[in-house]
Amino acid sequence: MDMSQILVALLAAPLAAALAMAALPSKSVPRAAFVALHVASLAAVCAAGTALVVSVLTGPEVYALGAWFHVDRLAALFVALIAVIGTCTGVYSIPYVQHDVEEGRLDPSQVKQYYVFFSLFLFSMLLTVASNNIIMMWVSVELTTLSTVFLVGVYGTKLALEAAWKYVIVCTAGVAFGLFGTLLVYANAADIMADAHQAVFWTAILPYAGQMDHGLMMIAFVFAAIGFGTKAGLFPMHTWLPDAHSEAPSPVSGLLSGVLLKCAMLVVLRFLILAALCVGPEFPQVVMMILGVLSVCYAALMVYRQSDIKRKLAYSSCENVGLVAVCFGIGGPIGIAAGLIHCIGHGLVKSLMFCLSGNVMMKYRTRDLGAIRGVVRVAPVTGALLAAGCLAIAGFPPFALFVSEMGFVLGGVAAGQAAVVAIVVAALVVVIMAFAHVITGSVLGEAPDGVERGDVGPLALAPEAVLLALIVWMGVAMPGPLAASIGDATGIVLQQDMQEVAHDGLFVEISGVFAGGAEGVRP
Amino acid sequence: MLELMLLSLGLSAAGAVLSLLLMRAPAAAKAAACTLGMGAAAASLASGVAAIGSPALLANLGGPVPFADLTVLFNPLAGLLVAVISVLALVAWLFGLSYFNEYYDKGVGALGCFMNLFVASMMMVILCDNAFWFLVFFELMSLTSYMLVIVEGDEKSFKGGFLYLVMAHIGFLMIAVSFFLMASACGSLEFAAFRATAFDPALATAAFALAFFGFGAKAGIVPFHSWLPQAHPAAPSNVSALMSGGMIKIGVFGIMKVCFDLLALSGGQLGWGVLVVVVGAVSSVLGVVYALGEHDLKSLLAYHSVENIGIILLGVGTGIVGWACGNLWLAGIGLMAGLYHLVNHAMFKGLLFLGAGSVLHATGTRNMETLGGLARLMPVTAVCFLAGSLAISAIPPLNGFVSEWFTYQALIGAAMAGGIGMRMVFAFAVVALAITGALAVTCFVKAFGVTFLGKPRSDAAKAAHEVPASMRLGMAALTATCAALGLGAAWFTPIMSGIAASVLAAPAMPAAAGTALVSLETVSVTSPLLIAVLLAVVVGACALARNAANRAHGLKVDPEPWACGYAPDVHMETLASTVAAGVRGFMGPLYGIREGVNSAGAAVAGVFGRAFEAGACGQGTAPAAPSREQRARVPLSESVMSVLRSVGAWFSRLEGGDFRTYIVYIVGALVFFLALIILVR
Amino acid sequence: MLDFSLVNVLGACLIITSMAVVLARTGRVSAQFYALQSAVLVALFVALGAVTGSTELYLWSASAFATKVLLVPGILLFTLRKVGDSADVDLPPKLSPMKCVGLVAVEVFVCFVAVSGIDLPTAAAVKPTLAVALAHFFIGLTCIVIQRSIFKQIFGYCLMENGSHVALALLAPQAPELVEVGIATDAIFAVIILAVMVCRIARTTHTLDADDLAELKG
Amino acid sequence: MIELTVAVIQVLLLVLLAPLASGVTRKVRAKMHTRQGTSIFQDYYDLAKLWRRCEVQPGGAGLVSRAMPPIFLGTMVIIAAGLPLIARACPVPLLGDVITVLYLMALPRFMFSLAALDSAGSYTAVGGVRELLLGVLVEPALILTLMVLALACGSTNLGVMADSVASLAAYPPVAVVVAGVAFACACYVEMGKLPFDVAEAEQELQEGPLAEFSGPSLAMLKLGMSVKQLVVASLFVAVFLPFGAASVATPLGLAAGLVLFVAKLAFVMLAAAVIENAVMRVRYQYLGRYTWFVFGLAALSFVFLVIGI
Repeated sequence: MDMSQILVALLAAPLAAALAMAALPSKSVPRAAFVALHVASLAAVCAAGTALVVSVLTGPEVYALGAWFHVDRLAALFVALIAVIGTCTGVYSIPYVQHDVEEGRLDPSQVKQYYVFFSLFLFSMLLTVASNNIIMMWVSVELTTLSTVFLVGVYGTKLALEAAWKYVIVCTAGVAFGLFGTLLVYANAADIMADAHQAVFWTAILPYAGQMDHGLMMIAFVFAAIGFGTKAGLFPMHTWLPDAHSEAPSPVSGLLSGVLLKCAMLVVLRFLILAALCVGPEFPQVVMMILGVLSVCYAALMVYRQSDIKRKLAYSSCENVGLVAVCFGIGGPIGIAAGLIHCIGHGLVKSLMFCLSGNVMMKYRTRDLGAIRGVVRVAPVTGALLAAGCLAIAGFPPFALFVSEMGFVLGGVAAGQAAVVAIVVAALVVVIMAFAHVITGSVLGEAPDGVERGDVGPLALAPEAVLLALIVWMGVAMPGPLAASIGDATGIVLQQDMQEVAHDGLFVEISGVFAGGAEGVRP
Repeated sequence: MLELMLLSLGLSAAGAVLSLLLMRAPAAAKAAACTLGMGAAAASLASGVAAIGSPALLANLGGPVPFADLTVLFNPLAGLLVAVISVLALVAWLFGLSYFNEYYDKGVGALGCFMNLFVASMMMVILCDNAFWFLVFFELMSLTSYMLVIVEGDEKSFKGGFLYLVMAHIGFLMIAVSFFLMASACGSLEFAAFRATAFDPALATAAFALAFFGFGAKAGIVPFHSWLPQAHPAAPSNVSALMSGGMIKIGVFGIMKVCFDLLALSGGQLGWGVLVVVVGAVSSVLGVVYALGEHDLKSLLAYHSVENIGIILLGVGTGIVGWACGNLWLAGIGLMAGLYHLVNHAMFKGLLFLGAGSVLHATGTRNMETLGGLARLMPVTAVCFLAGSLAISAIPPLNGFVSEWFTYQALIGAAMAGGIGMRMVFAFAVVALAITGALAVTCFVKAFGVTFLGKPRSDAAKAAHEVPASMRLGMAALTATCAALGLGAAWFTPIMSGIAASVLAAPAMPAAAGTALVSLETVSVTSPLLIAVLLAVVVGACALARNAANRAHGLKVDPEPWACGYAPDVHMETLASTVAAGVRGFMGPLYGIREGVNSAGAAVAGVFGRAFEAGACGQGTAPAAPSREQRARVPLSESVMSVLRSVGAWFSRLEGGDFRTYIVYIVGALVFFLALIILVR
Repeated sequence: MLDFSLVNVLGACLIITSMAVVLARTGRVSAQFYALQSAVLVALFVALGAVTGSTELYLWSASAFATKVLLVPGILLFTLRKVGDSADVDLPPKLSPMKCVGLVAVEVFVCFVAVSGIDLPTAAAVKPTLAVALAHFFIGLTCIVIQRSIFKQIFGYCLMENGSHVALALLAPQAPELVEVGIATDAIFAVIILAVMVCRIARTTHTLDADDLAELKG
Repeated sequence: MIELTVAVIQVLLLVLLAPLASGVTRKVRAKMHTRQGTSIFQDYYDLAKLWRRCEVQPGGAGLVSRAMPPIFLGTMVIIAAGLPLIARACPVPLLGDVITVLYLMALPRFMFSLAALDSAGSYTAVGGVRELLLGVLVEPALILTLMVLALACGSTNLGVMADSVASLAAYPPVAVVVAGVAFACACYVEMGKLPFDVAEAEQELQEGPLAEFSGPSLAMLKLGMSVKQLVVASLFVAVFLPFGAASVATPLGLAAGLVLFVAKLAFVMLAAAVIENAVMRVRYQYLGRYTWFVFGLAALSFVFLVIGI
């Protein structure tokens, strides 16, 4: 089958599933029907996504519907992320929703709402990463907000509704800035290009980026960085993030934090590429660096002082996105590659952690870390996974985030940004302290009375196990195709020939360090 | 004319010496000081008037120090200032003939001596054309006026005097630094050398800014105004008139001299003018807002000096803007408006201070709340004070209106000529002037109404009597001057225009035709004389008709006002605070600014105070540092954690739960980065 | 040039109507003013279409008429009926009308200064309107920030959206219709979702006061 | 010579029409209250009767109280003579400057408030102070709107402004229109209509500052206040609605201008009367909100002027 058809199918499947579920009445149709459709949607996304990613990584870029959709190797990484994490959290959703229904927290119409918007959410994220039309890109980012509002507020409690309202207001307001950035880019390109109709396509603008007006492009990039940065959760636009993540159902939190933030980062990256071609890399890098460093420092402190497990994780997302931004701010092949690896690694780790927090909440019925003690005694598998997850998110080897953080340090020092590296590393130490507290205080210790012993069901553990395996795999020995595609994606970001990037002496050296570091910790 | 000036200085010196010598005989000392002072003032008035119409005269008088000759420059601007101060001095001495009787037991001899020296030093500051001597006389002027402030000898006057001395020295230092900047760049202390040098723009701007704030401190512009309402009321009223009407004008004169004269070759930067206009606008509004809150008649008048200096600076600033843009009309009209208001303010403020002095003389109090009903007992003073109030409120056809009219025209003309930024600045200035004008009306309704109208609210007020002839004569003279400057504006305007032209070294702008005042660029005319004639005719006709009706149908006097059926009572009367409270209710934000300025001032004073204390106490009294053992007991990790926690808690306040502030953060981030773009480019 | 000045005049009318939306006492009046403003917006599109000769803009104006003049106010009025007409009467904005108007004036000015720094050939003749569009966006933000009633905050979103729409029309008059449809649909969905949220919040918390939605904090 | 005639006609027109305008306003109020109301000529009867009454002065009052009614009326008459009402040009250009007019308006206000303090009555004084404060509140807005118009027309002379507005040469148009709205609001305040009628304030302060006047003085003052309302309304008509005023001083054009002016003035006064009866009376403390809002409008018009729309 033609790859562009697969791309269309990839986009259409979750949309169709969502529409189909929306059409079914919630009262009379059994929940199993929704679950079945949900699983079908996940399966389609997983299968089509895998096929597409494999094809793009080994072959040419894929276009669909004229030039409206476009998946290059950069986007492919994110499609893969959506497919993997979407599937995992989607599968995890089934026992989670089951549990909530049994607890009486969700009624049938809310279950339907959950599944409908879950698929729609997947669709909107796929649309975001696959869009080539920059205005559609904005529309799809806006759509991700709209499709997740009811997921965040699905429980219908006052706090959930409050979180949902804040989420939608802050994000629509923030993302609207992105539209202005987009429009400025479009108007600028339309003035230069012979065919103004082509000026909406990112790939069409790219060759003309160098001729655009410098001042306008800077303004456009600032608008885009602020606008899409809101969605990505960068300080000081991150304010919706802790509220939405903490009130949403855990799988949704995982998907929001693991994937959505990264999709927004991809959009920022797309604009960064244009801006760097036009005004040179320094200005966009400074912007990213400022946003990133502020995010890391602020969020590290907040991670440290939070006692609500999901808020803690949410701030940790902010911190990690900040780190990604710092990596992009450092620039150069190593910085970009580290940023991309961090995107993937953090996506996996954070969805793992949110799913585990879901397990913990199923057992303890609270999110207060003060009340959560001795997880490993109550639910041994969950506890073990949680400990591993905490270590992973704190950036210990042999997990994926260690690789990217090492890359960040090396890249930063190589780029002469030692001061930034020192500040960020200090903040990371605070994060390590915070998660060490989680391990010592909550995973270990005596279990409180009144908590039923015994782990959650296997269906609620399998996705986490898969995720952890992937994390370790990436950390220990990065699969060759993945490493190569990260190299290619870095080439796209830097707009340099991939071969040239690959042969850049330092890059080769650092890649060796990645591999060697990973080898070194292998038992 | 220089000879006349020297004669005047000599008479002043003689008056000072004689007054001091006759200290034991107060009446003789007073008579000697006043008569010789009046003679000096008359001589200097003549020389000043002569100088207005003559070309500039530069003369070297030699001098005792080898490195700086006493050079004088007698140009039309200096002539104007000399004339204005001479008029005030003349009237002040005249007023003093009776007024100083109160000071027989407070050292009238010293008073006469210092007042003579004060007037003479003001003249010398104006004329001096050498940086060293300028500073010397400037300092002498501050010192002698300080002596005059503390002549009352009570706590309040010492406090006001001290503040005045401190402020005057801050100003003096800034001016000195400014002059030395210029002197070191051109290698001479002669102003002639300054004006022949084209300074580096950055140096010129620094020199201008320093001089502006230095002279501004003398003039009482807003960040440096706090001394004015404390020092001026403390001095004898005729000295207050001389200080408020005359001395603070020397601050404005200094600003003009530095900008248009000393920096003539290197100056004319738009930013200077904008600075002056903005400071002027702020001073004018805050000055009148402060004034409204005052119940002390002389403090109120002193605050109005802040306001009027603001208005003068609006004109001068517009002049600088026009000069910088090469818009000769704007430069001429703006400067002319400023100069005209300078003269006017000297006249009506002198008049009002003399009026306040008369009230003080007659009742022994300056607190308006305890006065009232003086109009019946002191009709001449009341009429003069009313005329001054109308003039300072810029009500046509008196002189305040003329200069404010030109100021408005200049501001609107500047807005017409300028771009976006200029339009915003000048709209701000126009609105500030409008608020000022409206508030000034309120303030003087309060000042005049509460003091002179209604019924007496205290025994002192009931026992008031009209003041002696020499005091009445002094007030009447200034009233006449105010009226003349208003009604005869069409004749005075060309003179002012000529002075402005000489300052700018440009042809004079026509600003009057026949009896009309003309504003060319804003295509408008007005005529105080016509208004006066029409008012006289129409109001007179109305009054005659009404009186005829009264005669035909009767006119009775009912002793008590209507009070809802109750017996009227003194406590029912409207007090000054009533008026102020109303304004306070509506102008809340302005009062907020005022409080902010006050607290900022207090904070600065506190810092200085603490620094002073620290310096005085030395190192011995520092609190004992916690011992090493005590500190070691806290584990490092614990302290780090507590620091992290408290910093985190502080940061977490950023996320207070209100999502509307979150949106503001986003906008803030945007603004920050857009500013970064501007910085980068 | 008269044509472009017509566009600019309509732009100014947008500002005035949006102030009316922000300052209106009740949600109903706001909705009516919003409809009026959208009508002005449609007129602006038509005028712009006539001036630039871009046929897409006529289509835009048609779709804007359907969605913004009819649909959105309809949805909002319907929502208002559901939550009760008087639900937001006792929730005055955080800022007095004068400060609000002053703020708007400052925003318009700042936006104009910002826009005047941009040199885009497409936007040269319509700079005031572009400033208006940008200012509109910030007026919407202002509306969100100063309103206590969450229902009124929807209007803030709508105003921002209108601002973006105008900017789109000015800067990208030749953009494919599908883009415009996408944005318009997006906006409609956003309004629907916000309206549903308002209904749910009103049902759950029995208030529309944004100050009550501040329990989740750092 | 023709200019002088025009000026005299204007003065006579406004002075003679003033009681009628206030009578009509009362009639409108009565009709809106579904009452019969007094005759529209009632004010003439009142004035005539007051004129023939014996005057009673309060004991404390002096020259200021005595001088105030003539000054009030006289100043209004002088202002009326200078406005470009029936022709586009000012009949007496020397009186036609905006700043002059506004500062001339301050004279009666000054004297009015002083007279209120003069009689030593507490009620009169409070009313007088309020009148004064209202001036403070409305002045900035008035000046700013007129500055907008001055910048749009290139002159501070009312005649030039009127000419420029009438020939649609005032640029930028939206700024002028918004300024017009703001000016209309400011004029409404200045006219002393509800809810801004602090000077009258019958209910709470029993005719406020007028309490101590009687007989011919009161008649003159009442007439002056009615004339002031008309003068302020005419100021608005003169600069923002100059359409139809004679551009050339031909007798026919002037006659047409006169008729049109009366029509415009009637319209404005009727509109004001209707508004006055449709709004509620607000507490004096809240007036600041309204006037600051007007100032906000004025500021907006200025921003529009600056950005050129």
